[in-house]
Amino acid sequence: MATKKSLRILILLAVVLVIAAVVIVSQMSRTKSEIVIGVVGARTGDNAALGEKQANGAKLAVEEINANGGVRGTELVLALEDSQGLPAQAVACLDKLIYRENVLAVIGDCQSSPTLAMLPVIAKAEIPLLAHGTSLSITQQNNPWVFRTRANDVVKFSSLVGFLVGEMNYSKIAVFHDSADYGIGGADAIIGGLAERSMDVVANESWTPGDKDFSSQLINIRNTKPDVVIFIGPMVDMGLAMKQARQIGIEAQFAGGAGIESETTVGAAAGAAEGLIFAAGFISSNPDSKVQSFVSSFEEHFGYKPDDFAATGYDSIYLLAAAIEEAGTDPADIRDALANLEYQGVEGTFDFDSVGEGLHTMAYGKVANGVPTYFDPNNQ
Amino acid sequence: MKARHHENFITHVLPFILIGVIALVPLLTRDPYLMHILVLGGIYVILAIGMNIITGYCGQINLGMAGFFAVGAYTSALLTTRLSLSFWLALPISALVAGVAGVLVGVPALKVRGGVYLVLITTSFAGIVQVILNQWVSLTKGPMGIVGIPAPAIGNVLIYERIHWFYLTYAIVAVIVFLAIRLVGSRIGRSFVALRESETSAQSIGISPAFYKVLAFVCSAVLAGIAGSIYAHYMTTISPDAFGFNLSVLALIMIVVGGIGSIPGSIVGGVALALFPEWLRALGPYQSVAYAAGIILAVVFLPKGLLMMGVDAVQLIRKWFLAPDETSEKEVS
Amino acid sequence: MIIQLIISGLAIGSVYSLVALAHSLIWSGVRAVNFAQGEVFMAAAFVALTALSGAGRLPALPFGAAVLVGVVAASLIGLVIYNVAIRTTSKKGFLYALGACIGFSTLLQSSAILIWGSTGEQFPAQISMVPLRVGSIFIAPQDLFIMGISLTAMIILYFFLSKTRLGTAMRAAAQNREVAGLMGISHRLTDSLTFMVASCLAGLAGILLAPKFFVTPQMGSMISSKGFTAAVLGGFGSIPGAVLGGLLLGVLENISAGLISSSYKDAISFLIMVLIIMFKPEGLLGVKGGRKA
Amino acid sequence: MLRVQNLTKRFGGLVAVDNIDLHVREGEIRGLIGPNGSGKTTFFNLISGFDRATSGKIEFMGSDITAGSAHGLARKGIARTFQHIDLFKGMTVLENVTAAAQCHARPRFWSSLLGTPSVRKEDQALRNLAMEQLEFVGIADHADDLASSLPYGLQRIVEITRALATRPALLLLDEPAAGMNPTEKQDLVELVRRINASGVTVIIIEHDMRLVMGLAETITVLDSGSKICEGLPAEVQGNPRVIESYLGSGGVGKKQTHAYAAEPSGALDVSGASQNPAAKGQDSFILSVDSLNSYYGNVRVLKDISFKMREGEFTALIGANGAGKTTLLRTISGMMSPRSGRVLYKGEDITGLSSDRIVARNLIYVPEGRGVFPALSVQENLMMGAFRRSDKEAIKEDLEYVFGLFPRLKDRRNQKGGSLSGGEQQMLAIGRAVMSRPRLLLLDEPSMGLAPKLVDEVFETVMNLHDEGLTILLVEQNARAALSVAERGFVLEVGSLVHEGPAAQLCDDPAVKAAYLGG
Repeated sequence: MATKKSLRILILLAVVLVIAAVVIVSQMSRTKSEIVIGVVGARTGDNAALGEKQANGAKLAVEEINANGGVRGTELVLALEDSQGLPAQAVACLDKLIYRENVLAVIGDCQSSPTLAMLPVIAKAEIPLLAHGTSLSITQQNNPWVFRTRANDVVKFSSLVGFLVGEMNYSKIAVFHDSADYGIGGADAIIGGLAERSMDVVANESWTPGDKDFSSQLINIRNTKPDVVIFIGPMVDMGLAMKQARQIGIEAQFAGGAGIESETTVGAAAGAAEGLIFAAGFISSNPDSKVQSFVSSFEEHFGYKPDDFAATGYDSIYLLAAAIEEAGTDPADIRDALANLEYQGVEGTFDFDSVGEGLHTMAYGKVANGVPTYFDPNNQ
Repeated sequence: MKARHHENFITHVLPFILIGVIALVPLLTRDPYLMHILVLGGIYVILAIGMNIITGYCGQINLGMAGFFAVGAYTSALLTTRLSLSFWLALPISALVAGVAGVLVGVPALKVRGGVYLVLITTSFAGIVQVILNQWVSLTKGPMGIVGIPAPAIGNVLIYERIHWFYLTYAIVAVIVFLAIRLVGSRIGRSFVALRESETSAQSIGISPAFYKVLAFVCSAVLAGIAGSIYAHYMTTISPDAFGFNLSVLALIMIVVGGIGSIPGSIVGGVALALFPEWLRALGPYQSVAYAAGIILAVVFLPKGLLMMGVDAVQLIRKWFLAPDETSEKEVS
Repeated sequence: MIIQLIISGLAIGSVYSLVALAHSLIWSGVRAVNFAQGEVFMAAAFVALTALSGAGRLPALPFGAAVLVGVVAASLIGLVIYNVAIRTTSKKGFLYALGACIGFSTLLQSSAILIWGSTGEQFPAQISMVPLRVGSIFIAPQDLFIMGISLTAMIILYFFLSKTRLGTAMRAAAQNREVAGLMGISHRLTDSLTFMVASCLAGLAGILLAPKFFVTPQMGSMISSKGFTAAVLGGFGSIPGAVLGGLLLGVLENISAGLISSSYKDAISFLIMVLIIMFKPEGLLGVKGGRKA
Repeated sequence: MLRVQNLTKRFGGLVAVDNIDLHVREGEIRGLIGPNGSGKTTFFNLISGFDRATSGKIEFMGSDITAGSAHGLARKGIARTFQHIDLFKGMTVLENVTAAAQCHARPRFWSSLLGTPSVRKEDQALRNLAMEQLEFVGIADHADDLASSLPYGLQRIVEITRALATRPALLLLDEPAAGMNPTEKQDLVELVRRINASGVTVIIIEHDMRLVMGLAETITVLDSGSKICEGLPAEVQGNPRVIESYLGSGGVGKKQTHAYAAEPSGALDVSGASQNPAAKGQDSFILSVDSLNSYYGNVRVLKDISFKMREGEFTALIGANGAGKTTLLRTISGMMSPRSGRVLYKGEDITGLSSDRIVARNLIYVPEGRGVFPALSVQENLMMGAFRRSDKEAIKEDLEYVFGLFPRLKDRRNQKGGSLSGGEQQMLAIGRAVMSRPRLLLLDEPSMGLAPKLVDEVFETVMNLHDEGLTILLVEQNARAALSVAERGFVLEVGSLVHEGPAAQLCDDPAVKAAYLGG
């Protein structure tokens, strides 16, 4: 009967299609000969900028390492995937890297929620993940394969508070943060840090990431007459917030955590960022020779100054290279090597603790003439 | 009479063929990457069927699917993490809650005159949901999202492996497809289509627009809720940014590409939109440009959707190869 | 305090008005909706920025010229969107137009990322950053600048629509397409024209906000939906309504954020949308029982 | 069974239904007739709950249904069809009818989902019921065809079947015969009789007088919203008020002589081309239409229409509504393209050209209902008429000329078009047409909805234009008025030209009356 025939043909057609799909998806598996490191990060979508910097930092590191003969004589190869900053996509990227590209280890994602989604996959695949999200919970899933190569929010902001109160003797501190994990986590850290000194913030305002107009919140802050306003949020937002803060006449000292000194933010602040104090693992004007050489070669490669994210990507690759150099290409060995590694990177000294936190100290900087400068309060 | 058989075949047999074929993939490969894509595909299929019921069958354009999806996902996540209910209890409850949300949107939607306003009001709903997810930190943990959502268990076997999720998802999909076919084939489905084709005529034969529109909203919301619940437990972690406007748009694109007002079309659309972007990964930086271009082409050039295009192709093949057989049939009927 | 909020609200509001105008023009003229308006907004800002800073062999242009370039680019994009996304799908129904437009917004956004990168760029401010102080109120010169330009644009639009032959033709076609045809006015012409004019407005809005905001490929997404709310608030398809709706939305948003909570700012715009659609679908200045939207 | 008491419906200023009383006996067939815009369909909408009455009361089988909802009334037993066919196009015929058959069934959501035996049995019953209806009507063999694929006549029947499937006590038929061919009409009459015989009361709106007069025992005539007469077909046909409401009042009869004396003075040469009186003498046809066939969907509205017009002629095209007058003008002016046949304008084939191209050739159409741009000022409206012209000076002159023709417009030049009265709008529409320098002017129902005095005024101007040498094709329902001004007349009946002759003769020709009122 007619339908029988079309049925047969349809099944045939469907089967063909599915096979085709499977083939296309499972094409281009890599040979295991080279050392492949996966990079997961947003390359499209709202946070594409972060992913781009992270990737560029990693690219630079790989180039340098290969120029010096690679690791154990074999070249490092990067496999970059776009997570769009979305958890489900991040997992897809990770899968592709692990089961297609046969990566030895993965760095990324530069945001927290995609990173969190990746953790179970990592635990199952049993390869090291050098995470760049700063949300505290990432290192609290007791996942032995996770190493964080950026200072988490608590470290970053409690030390910032320590610096502002301890070294600079400010007392009336206002915090203005976005309502995303970075902002909320940061604000908590600051309030916690102040609580240790039995102090509290004079104002605690927030904005929704992507907001363009902050006047209403800033007016509330202005009315509390703070000494310092700490900004925490997406780079662009922070810049706009600072600019508008000055525009409505807030004269307080501005401060913030890593990222706030980025060209993006300072540019968006259009002058308002002048004199801004920030705490970061990485400061591009850090006189340290290692940092300087990184900054100069990064700038000539990509045409803009590296920031936190770039530096993290850069350090992560070097950390892996060191670990592989020492332990070979067995993931478990690499993990153990990382755990015991002590390494001086552009972000500072890495020394992974039991949960996999790498950075424990911060450097401080000040924006002068639009450029972040390394800042030592003692010789001011 | 032949036309009728053909119809019957497409609406009642084809969907299960499609699911069956997908279910056979593990025989070819159990590669986790592909499995992940297909599980997402399965979740999309459920979403697409929901979208098709409200938009494809009842003709009410709904760009708020992400909202219902999120409601389902969060309800399930909260019930299992806070009250440590089992997935099997959380799933129906989250479907129910999403259904209630469906009423909340459906009732105001009744007052809306015309497509654009409906789009705007449903979009706003999804937007409001997302703001709540971001701001009601004490409940939703805000933008950090909810971590460590437990895996469902069958007996004492945890559904953890990708392959298990694959089978679980498509089992659920099969059930939903079965029910959906029943629904759209029933007098209710008939009333939906009647409303889509002409609200005045529908009223003139005693169909209450209010009742059936809200019902359609609820049905699609429930399905979106189920999809959300599965998503939450599969990803084990959820955060608001996963439920943005793009997800609602995705649902729309899925039915346009797969086939509007067609259950098998929803299956094709859902799976296709899970696979398509992965293929494009090969293009590196150009992937999203190619993706967008693909969407535009699909919308402009295959109004009937991939599925019917395939079916037409089959018809053509039959015309070419089985011409004699054709004629003999005419004699019969 | 309140006054401060109102003033900064008016500044952003005047930009909402421009986008709302774009939406309303297209609706009243072509009975279509351009869901890619936000990306037109974004593209114009980028093009103007490139023109301003010069690219490759191209010399850097003065601000005025750069604005012109950006606006022209916007109108061309609008033309393409109409001919590819709207006209081809007009027979198939709204659903398809919607899909095609959304495709376009993705296309424009991802192309922008390819061309200008995702890090975004600062649009050099055209006027001083120093706030004017009136009593306890601070006014950013930039805000005045934005309000001024938007106002001028609206006046120009008004004259175009009411005093020129083409403008009158556009209005005629908006009121009765068939009869307009009988006057020898071709629909293809007026429709394309409407889309181009609307895109000019959206583009101008983008360029105006560029110095205040930061120019990123994502800057359009939120603005477009705010534009919708503004247009609906004023009465979808009503030109004066769009202007009023925009200003009102800007002020409402700011005040509510200032007095209630800033974190629910976007929710408020969404809420306004829902309430208006439900209880006053014809908007503030729309015609009661006017054509369906 | 249906008892309507001083029912009134206002739309803003317009009174669509004006204080109507109507009693319909159980089991009767009631005819409802009246010229266009007399409020028949609005009346149906009120009874069937699609519109809310402004005042008055509707009783159906003893219960007050004035505030009933449309779907509620359908369940109560009032079924209807629509003037413009409104089937569920995407569904098969059977599905269409089944959807109606489930009118009295509960949704039964869960059982439907699970497909319990009981619900299956019920569904089968519904389908059988639908099938019975299809058999009763005699289109069972189309059960599985897509509704939209059927020929127009059949679609009408399907719509009636769908209404029947709700098992109504009262059936409202809105112009069921529109667009049907004679045989189909015969079947329809027979079908309605059978439906009625099966115990269904029927109210039928129809323009085909022969049909409705043959079918209904009692006929109610509406004119501009109010009931002007009710009685047996014969009585109604003889009733002078009815005849007047259809054929129109005497119009500007006094002008007739003038109309014949009309010789193009050429004082102001509107057409732009020089035009000597002699031109009328020679065989120069400005417009010749041959065997034109136009369709709306599957409806054949124009049937092999052929006629010719000479330069400078003033021709009236009359006929009852639904005769295809407007369709003919729309086809000539390029707003719709014919299925077959040709339109020659000054020897050039303009068939299927887009309307703006045809306008460029100075063939101007003033549409039914005037099509004034409501939100444009009077002057802007006029300038739109000159959209294609660039000769500023001449445009100014013409503007003054138009203001000369219609002083009222000059006074209101800055008012919005929408704020004008019906008559002024008509003048504006004509003036706008003049602005585009017509060579041939197509006028569609200029008298529609105007008070007699205004009708005269409008027709006078039209005549003046003609005196100025303009060629005019006038379409009118108001036959008498039209024929009183025109030189020649055509009579159109259901899509074909049935009579042609000098206006004066047609005026008293009984055949014309027949074309309107049948019998």
